Amino acid sequence: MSDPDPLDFNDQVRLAEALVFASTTPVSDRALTLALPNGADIEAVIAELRARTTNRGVVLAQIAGGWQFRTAEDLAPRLKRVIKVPRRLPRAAMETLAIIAYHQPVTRAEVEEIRGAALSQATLDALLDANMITPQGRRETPGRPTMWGTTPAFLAHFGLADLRDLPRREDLLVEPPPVPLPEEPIPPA
Amino acid sequence: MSDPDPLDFNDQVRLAEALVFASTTPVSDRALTLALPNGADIEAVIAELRARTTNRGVVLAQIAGGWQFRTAEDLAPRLKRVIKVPRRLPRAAMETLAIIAYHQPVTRAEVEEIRGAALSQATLDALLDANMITPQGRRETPGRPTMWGTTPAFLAHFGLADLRDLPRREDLLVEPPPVPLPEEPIPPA
Amino acid sequence: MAEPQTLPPASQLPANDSPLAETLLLHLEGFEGPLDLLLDLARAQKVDLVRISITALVDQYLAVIDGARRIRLELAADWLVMAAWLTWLKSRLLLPKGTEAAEEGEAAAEVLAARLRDLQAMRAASLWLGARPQLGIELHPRGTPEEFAAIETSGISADLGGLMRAYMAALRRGTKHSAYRPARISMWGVKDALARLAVLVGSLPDWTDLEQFLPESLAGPMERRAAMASTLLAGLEMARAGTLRLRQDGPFAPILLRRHVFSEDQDV
Repeated sequence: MSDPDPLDFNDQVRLAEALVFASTTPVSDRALTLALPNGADIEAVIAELRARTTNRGVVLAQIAGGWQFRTAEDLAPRLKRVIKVPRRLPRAAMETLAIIAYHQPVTRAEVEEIRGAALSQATLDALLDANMITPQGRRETPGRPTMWGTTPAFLAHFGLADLRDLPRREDLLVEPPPVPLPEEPIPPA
Repeated sequence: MSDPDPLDFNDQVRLAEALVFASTTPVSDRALTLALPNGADIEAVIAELRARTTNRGVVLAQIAGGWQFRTAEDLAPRLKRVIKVPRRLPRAAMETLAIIAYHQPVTRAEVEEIRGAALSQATLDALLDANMITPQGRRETPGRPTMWGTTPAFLAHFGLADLRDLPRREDLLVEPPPVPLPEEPIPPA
Repeated sequence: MAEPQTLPPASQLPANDSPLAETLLLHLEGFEGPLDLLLDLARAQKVDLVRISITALVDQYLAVIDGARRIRLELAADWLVMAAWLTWLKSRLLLPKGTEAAEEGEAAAEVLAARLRDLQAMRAASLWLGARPQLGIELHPRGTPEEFAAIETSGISADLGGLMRAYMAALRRGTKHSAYRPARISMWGVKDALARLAVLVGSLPDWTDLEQFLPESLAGPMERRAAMASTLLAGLEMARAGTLRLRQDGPFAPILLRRHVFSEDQDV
């Protein structure tokens, strides 16, 4: 096989760059495939694009099953001074979000049981307003309660390519200094 | 140098790049001066940024007295072909659609009462155009007002198998406001 | 002083009202619920959550609740329910090993420890998420999506989450216009009972069971017991006023009542 025409390849990278740039949401490989000429090597195009933006003010990131340009992490403190940023989610909302992320699809009653506290309207509103959670059907149990799950915007917000990027539950329980956990909990004395 | 905020030239360019990228409006020279360290050579920073984006998929453009990144003009026709940006329903339309979904069959006057706001013909038309709602006969009261309900396209759009799959009202609201509502939305006949 | 997030060990808890007790109460209000407090107490043991001493934990929790009740009697029910359950748990854990009740206690302690680990894991997950650079806060996406892409509008963009937000917003706006109505309390009060008794008693010739005077439409056993208590109170009140007489033939026997007829005997 002959090497691809370097001019063509450059053109493909430019097109991919423009496509990802123009969009405010992550662009999937599928969308790139549709945009680029037949037979284009998406992986090579992305690798080149990534190389070109390395160490720049705006970098390419793999987010929520797609590609997105976002400002470089180290610039955050300097940008904070000039760009108005929204408030962070309060603690109760963050904990509820973590529970939904790990246990989805999960009902409100289950979230409340894990937290050992009622879920307030303010928390539910904050998570819905921030587009972090969405209804995911109903559970086929008496009362058919609504089940909740996280949105693609949740992944994008926290810079996750995938739900599998969340740390494993077992790893979360390790507190510094890490103590190896036995297989079975030891009954209390 | 006695600069209180030393940033090397490359970092100045990176910061300018991030700022222009993230800003929702064109960034003026004045805004750049405020964001960059005292004594930064704005012209040199802009010149470097412009050089870095020459012949790329995204270029630096001077628009309305400020700087903004735009996709390269020669790529526009090829992007148009691909990016499909669906229309966002205006807020009034989304609210009306949600009320019709939960309260169907429902008259226009009832929707207005629940929303606490008048329902414009444009909103109704937008929902009809999008094939989200459909007339469902008339109510046998004085004036015989048209009753509205959702379409099968509505269910398909929101990924619902059935109207009974809409999230329960009590899962959305801790204390539902006093609005008369059947226990479950009744599927259209 | 203890640092804001941790509570003093049980041995240091105040024996009476004191500035420390008030701090304690403020602490209590900072917790999301009993489980949240238990987790904090467990972490204060500074051992792996797998090895926490449940009995020590129970003692600490009960001491905190006790301290809080001294300053404010009307502590939320869930704190007290947890206290009652933990008291039960402790009584089981103190039994000699091998008995059925002791095993029951150990199983319950394991369930509690597992719930605490779950909550701990989720709290850690929330911290992990919170520590990540967040979009729109530390990192920024493209500020201006390009409009040329909007040429193709072959459909609408809306998801279920958006529909829910819209519905909640609409209902809120709609109800803003109506007057505030507090949630209706379905309990049968003494006033209700007085009114009902006054109407019914006149029509009854002989001793009648108090239960006969309860309203027909009671939601559940809780409401039934409340109505029972209110009706008894109303009965006592009317007996004092001389319109009624009450009788109970033995402990836990049905309480009977009838109209007081003045021409009759005057026995007590």
